[in-house]
Amino acid sequence: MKVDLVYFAWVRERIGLPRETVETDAATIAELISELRAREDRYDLALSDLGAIRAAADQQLVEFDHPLPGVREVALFPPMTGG
Amino acid sequence: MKVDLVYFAWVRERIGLPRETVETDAATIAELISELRAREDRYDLALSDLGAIRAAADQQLVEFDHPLPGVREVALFPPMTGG
Amino acid sequence: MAVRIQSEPLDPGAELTGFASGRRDLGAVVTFTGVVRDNDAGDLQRLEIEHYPAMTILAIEAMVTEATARWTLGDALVIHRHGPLAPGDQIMMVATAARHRADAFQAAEFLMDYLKSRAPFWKKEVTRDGASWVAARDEDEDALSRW
Amino acid sequence: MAVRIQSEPLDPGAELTGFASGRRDLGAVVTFTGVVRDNDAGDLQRLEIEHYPAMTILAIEAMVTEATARWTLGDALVIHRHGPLAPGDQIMMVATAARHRADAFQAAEFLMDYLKSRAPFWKKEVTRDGASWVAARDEDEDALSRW
Repeated sequence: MKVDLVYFAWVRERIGLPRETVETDAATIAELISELRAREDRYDLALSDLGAIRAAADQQLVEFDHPLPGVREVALFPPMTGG
Repeated sequence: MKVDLVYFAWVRERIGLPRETVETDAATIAELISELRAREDRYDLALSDLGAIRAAADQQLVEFDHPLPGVREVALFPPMTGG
Repeated sequence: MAVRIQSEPLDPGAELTGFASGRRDLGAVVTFTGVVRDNDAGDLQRLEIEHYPAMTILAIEAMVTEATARWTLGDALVIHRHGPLAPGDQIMMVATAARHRADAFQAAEFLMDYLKSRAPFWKKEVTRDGASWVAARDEDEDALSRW
Repeated sequence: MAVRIQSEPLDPGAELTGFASGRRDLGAVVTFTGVVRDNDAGDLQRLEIEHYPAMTILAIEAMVTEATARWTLGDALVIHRHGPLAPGDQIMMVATAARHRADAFQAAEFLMDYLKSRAPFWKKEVTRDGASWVAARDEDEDALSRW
């Protein structure tokens, strides 16, 4: 399946692009992240510490074990600092 | 000694005047209030329920057992409703 | 720090614009504005606010001093009106500014709780049917116990 | 109820003037304004705020909906800026209006706590020496546990 990925803040800077579309069979967001980390060092650098990353599936905050099938857009970013 | 008395809200309305100066030998504000209540019905009506009255001595909130000697102005009024 | 008692109308927006302006060290500004609510019957003509002029500013300044001792504040402002007010009019406002939001929020709530029950104001509601003094509420007195 | 995300400057005074105006049933209006604080070295050139446009308004509207479920609110407003800001600039504001002050204060604090840690914004500090992302603070995350 195709999934749109969007990155923010230092996740975006380390990966080097703000969005991309990937082809994946990952069952969860955690599996998707593992696939990304295996692709290139810049992904590994950006996503190695899951404690420093948050994920959203179709604009809703989710845990990493969230199922991927059916999700159109996954966002990966550092903890939010609004306000 | 002479003491200035000031009244507010329904205490003022029941007594019928906003301020007056009285001559008293009362030792405390409670004694002063007893003297006032003995003077006329309108004072008795205004000051009979001490639970509904608050007192200030020289612009500071005090208890009724506050000593009167040395105080120049005593204020009597209902519980405050600011804000 | 400033305390003002006035009969003139209060413009909370303009006050907020001027409050702590130009400060680069205060990340958090909180305001509270009190507005005259209509009564349940919807027939409030006006609210008349009486106060004790010789005591009012002294009492509120003591509250502000206490607030600045309890929290780290960069600035504080209290404005309270007296005289006749109509439903929808602004009665009073409190503004606090601090580095962090917790100080600004808590100081503003503290000042409000004390203003409700310890600042020498009294409110009279005037309707077609007559006038009556607003009674102090137990829950306002109880609110002081949390500080 | 309104949520706005904008890059344009924010005028909290003007917003407060327009907020819940003309209402005779809301006795209490609370505002919080967040201001860009200079850093400790005093050399902050600007703060750059990035956000996730597709998610931001959805996330904040969900917070406002939750606040209106928990407290009796007559109105609520959240405005948050993105893009470059200078020290002293207003980043964001929250306004709440209610019959009674406790609801207005608590809803405003609730919204601030959630905006800090659950609205998709990220801040980058730019100084003469370079740029760095502002880290989330444990105490901001901990603040959510009280609700």
